[in-house]
Amino acid sequence: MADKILAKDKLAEFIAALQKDKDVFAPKLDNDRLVWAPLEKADDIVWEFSNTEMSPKDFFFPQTECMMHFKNDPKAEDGMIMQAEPELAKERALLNIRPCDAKAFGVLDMIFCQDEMTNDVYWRDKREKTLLIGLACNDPCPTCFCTTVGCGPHNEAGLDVLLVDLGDKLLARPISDKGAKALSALPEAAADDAAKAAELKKAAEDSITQGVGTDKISGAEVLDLFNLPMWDRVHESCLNCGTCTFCCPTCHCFDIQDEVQGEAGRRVRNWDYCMSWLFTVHGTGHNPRHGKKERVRQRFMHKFKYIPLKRGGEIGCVGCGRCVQLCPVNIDVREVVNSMNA
Amino acid sequence: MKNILEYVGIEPDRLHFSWISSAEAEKFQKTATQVCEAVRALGPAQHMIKDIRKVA
Amino acid sequence: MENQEVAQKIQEVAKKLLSEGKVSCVIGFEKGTVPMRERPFFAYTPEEAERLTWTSFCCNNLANFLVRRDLGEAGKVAVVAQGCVSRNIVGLIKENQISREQVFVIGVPSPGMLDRRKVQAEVGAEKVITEVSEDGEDLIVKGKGFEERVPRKKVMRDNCYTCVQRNPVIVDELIGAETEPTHGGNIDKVSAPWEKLQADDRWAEFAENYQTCIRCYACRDACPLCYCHVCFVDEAQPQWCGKTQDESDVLTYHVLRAFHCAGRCTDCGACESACPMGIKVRRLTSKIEKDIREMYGYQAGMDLESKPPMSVYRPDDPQEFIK
Amino acid sequence: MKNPYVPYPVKITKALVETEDKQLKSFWLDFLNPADAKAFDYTPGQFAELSVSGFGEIPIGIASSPTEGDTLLFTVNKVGHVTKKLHNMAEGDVMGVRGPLGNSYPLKEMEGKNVVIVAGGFAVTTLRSTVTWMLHPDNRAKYGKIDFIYGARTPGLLLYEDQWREWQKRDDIDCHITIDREAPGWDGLVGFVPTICEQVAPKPDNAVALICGPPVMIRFTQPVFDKLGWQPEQIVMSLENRMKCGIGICGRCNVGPEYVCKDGPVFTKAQLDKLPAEY
Repeated sequence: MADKILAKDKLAEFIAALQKDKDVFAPKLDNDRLVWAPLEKADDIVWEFSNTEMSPKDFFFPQTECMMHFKNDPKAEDGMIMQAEPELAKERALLNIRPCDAKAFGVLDMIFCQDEMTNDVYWRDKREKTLLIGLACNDPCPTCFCTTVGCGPHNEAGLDVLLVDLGDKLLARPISDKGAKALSALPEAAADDAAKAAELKKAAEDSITQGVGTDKISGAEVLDLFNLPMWDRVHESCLNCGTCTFCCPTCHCFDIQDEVQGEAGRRVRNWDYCMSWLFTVHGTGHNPRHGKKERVRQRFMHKFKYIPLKRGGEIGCVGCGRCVQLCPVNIDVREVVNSMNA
Repeated sequence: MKNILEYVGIEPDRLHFSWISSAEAEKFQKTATQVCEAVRALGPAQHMIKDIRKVA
Repeated sequence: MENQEVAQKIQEVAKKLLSEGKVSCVIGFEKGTVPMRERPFFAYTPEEAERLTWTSFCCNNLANFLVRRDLGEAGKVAVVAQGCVSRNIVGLIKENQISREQVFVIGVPSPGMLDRRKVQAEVGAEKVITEVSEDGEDLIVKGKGFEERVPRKKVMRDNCYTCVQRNPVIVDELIGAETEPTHGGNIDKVSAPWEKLQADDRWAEFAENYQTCIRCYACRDACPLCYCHVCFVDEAQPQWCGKTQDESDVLTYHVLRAFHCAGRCTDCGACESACPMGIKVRRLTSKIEKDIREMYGYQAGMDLESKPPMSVYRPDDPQEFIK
Repeated sequence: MKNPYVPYPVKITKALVETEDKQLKSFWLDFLNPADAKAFDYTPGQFAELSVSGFGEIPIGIASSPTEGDTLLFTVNKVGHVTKKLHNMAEGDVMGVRGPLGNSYPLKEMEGKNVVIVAGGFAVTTLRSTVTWMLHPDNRAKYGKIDFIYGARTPGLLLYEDQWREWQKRDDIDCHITIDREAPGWDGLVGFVPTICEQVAPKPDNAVALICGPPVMIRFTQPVFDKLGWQPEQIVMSLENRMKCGIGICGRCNVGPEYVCKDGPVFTKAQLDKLPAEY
């Protein structure tokens, strides 16, 4: 599929076309915080930014999501029987999503939709009805390390379209058929536009100097990594809060709970986190991951050993650096992984 | 408790405290009536209400 | 004393304590991997003690790491503590979480810690800061294509500005000389903007303040008061508080947590520094502590002798609210 | 698209308190829609999420065998919020079943071999299913000698008495039912499960052992089998961990890279030896 060109002064048209049958969202500055918000007009688009504070995973996996409901009345004819929630009514587009976040959805697709039984219909429905238009990262942050975990500032995996900011215009690269369709009205890019984009890509990749090594982790036995003495120190300062997991684009653990109010009843899922003791505790009080050490170890082992082992080498981290920035005690994933890989 | 609820905007009349001995039947009856009247006068609570029928 | 000099002294004291076997561990700070994020560090050997540091970005409350800690062979650990942290240690002693003999307090008068969010806002939200250093009363903030001097005063954490006790209240070894107890702010005014509002506006402001909460519980987990084995939000039978993002569930958590801190909070600001969303968590606790000061004349953790107001009964306790 | 989270509606057709401490209660469940019964195609060793609307779900091993028809049997230990409610439910009440979930015992690989089944306490549930399945006329010929070793603290804590009394009468299975200490009226074996295993001394040649029980039983049974020359590949166990989704997503039941709910609950000892002991 050929690269296209989207001039910035033609954005209004492009957005309007998207809005015909889709709700369009984009990053927006809200009191110094960059958040995802509905996009009304092209002028509101922010072009210079590192990344949104939180990952956009809640578009597909909301922090609180009603899965099903029931009539809380055992005597009613259909009482107490669970009924699934309706599917997403309208299609959506996420504009200017960063490649790392899109890559994360690719990883999550492998986890949420594995086979006929492990087929998370709530995730799948929203994924299928959302167009992802990525904005390549030309100026990665010092906390970014995407290039060292199989991703990159211009990475295309998981996206429908990749935009590269060339100043007054954007190179628009169709990646999926869905993406090609959205770009069909645009003119083709000239060869030097593509060359310029390639240059930007190279420069962005080269600017990422700090990262993680995972070569030895992938060759090591689970138990050898699990029993490394480093775990005795890594967890010491951890508060066991949920910050790293909630801001993480690939963390996907959840809890399921029932709620009732009079005749209304529902089953909801809420984000949960492996740092919480409650997460794994048995009804008997026994807890397989009883301490801070076990829980901290789980998070890193899951992302850098268990997921790759089960998902064809794919690492459960995209190097977005959010946890590095937000961890209240600065537990830096790069340091942890490098000591795992030592 | 009363202060903090008031501080966040809950009407102070929704929370009442009283010492009533098990022997003070009449005081209990009076206080209960007063509490009911005070709360009824405020009408239904507007805050700290979770309505799963709405958010579902 | 400049922070760098303090850091040097902390290292010296720590090395001595560790090499003499007086403590099993010195809990202090080390340089973080990103600017303005010093992080808790646990030194077990004199060599490790060389990593200890002291800057204006030591925003965690180290008293938090004393509860249920393995005290090692020495049966004692040392903690670097400024005013608020020492008050929290006093609180932990009063609440029987640790005994005075088990902790060696390396006291440091607080320089007033700085708020990295304010620094970021000062240079512009979109700018990437790569290096921050201190030069007397100024910060030197560097990033791609810029270098700025920012006065410390401008970017001080709110709680440090209104601090009433910068000097440690219990000390085994004091680093540097005692300093002015305050930074000039009036702690009684923290909650004033809210107190002035009408009830409905108060609610609206309150809900708005916590609107971005993601319920990661970093505020709770960073707090040295929150040492309960099972927090009320984690209780399952009965479940006191729902787990959803519904406003009522989120706010129930915040009100109840704040309430559990009544008469115990030292306004150390660890909760606000820990919050990934920058929520003004102190809006609730500052009001409660103000009420405690007014009603009971008590400030948490100022000395080992006075009794916490919430755990004693006095005939002259205020009781106007009881009918 | 099938929604794997929505339970099939079922009706409790029979409920029975199984043990003297009233901690264990069995439930016989029938599908409200016959088509669901067909879709619920299970094998011994699998489990299901029992759903009580308004309270939640709990993962419970399936104690019935598909050879017994469409009615499902579950035996539930009263420990938490959901199980307490479930114990208070009566015949005729509607609830939900979601599954079948997880893998099953390696019935295919076990063909042509002798089978030793060791159960302690209420961990016998999925083993009841297995024995019933193997004893079915269609299946019995596929297996060699079957030993069934089952113990509980007291006679009143043994599950499925009618069932194993039936099995004791048969000559194609050797039942060794034991209790920890002598009790009035008990004329069977007395002694802990590991001790009985030592006495029965099953031979490892061309054999598989399925072992399920409380951790303490496993800890002391293991050395007995080791001494008899059993290899880790021959010993099959079933794990339990806290679960929610039951389909390998929600992240809490994993033991290393393996999800107990999806890759398990059945693992060989050889597999577990290579995994962290987070169970």
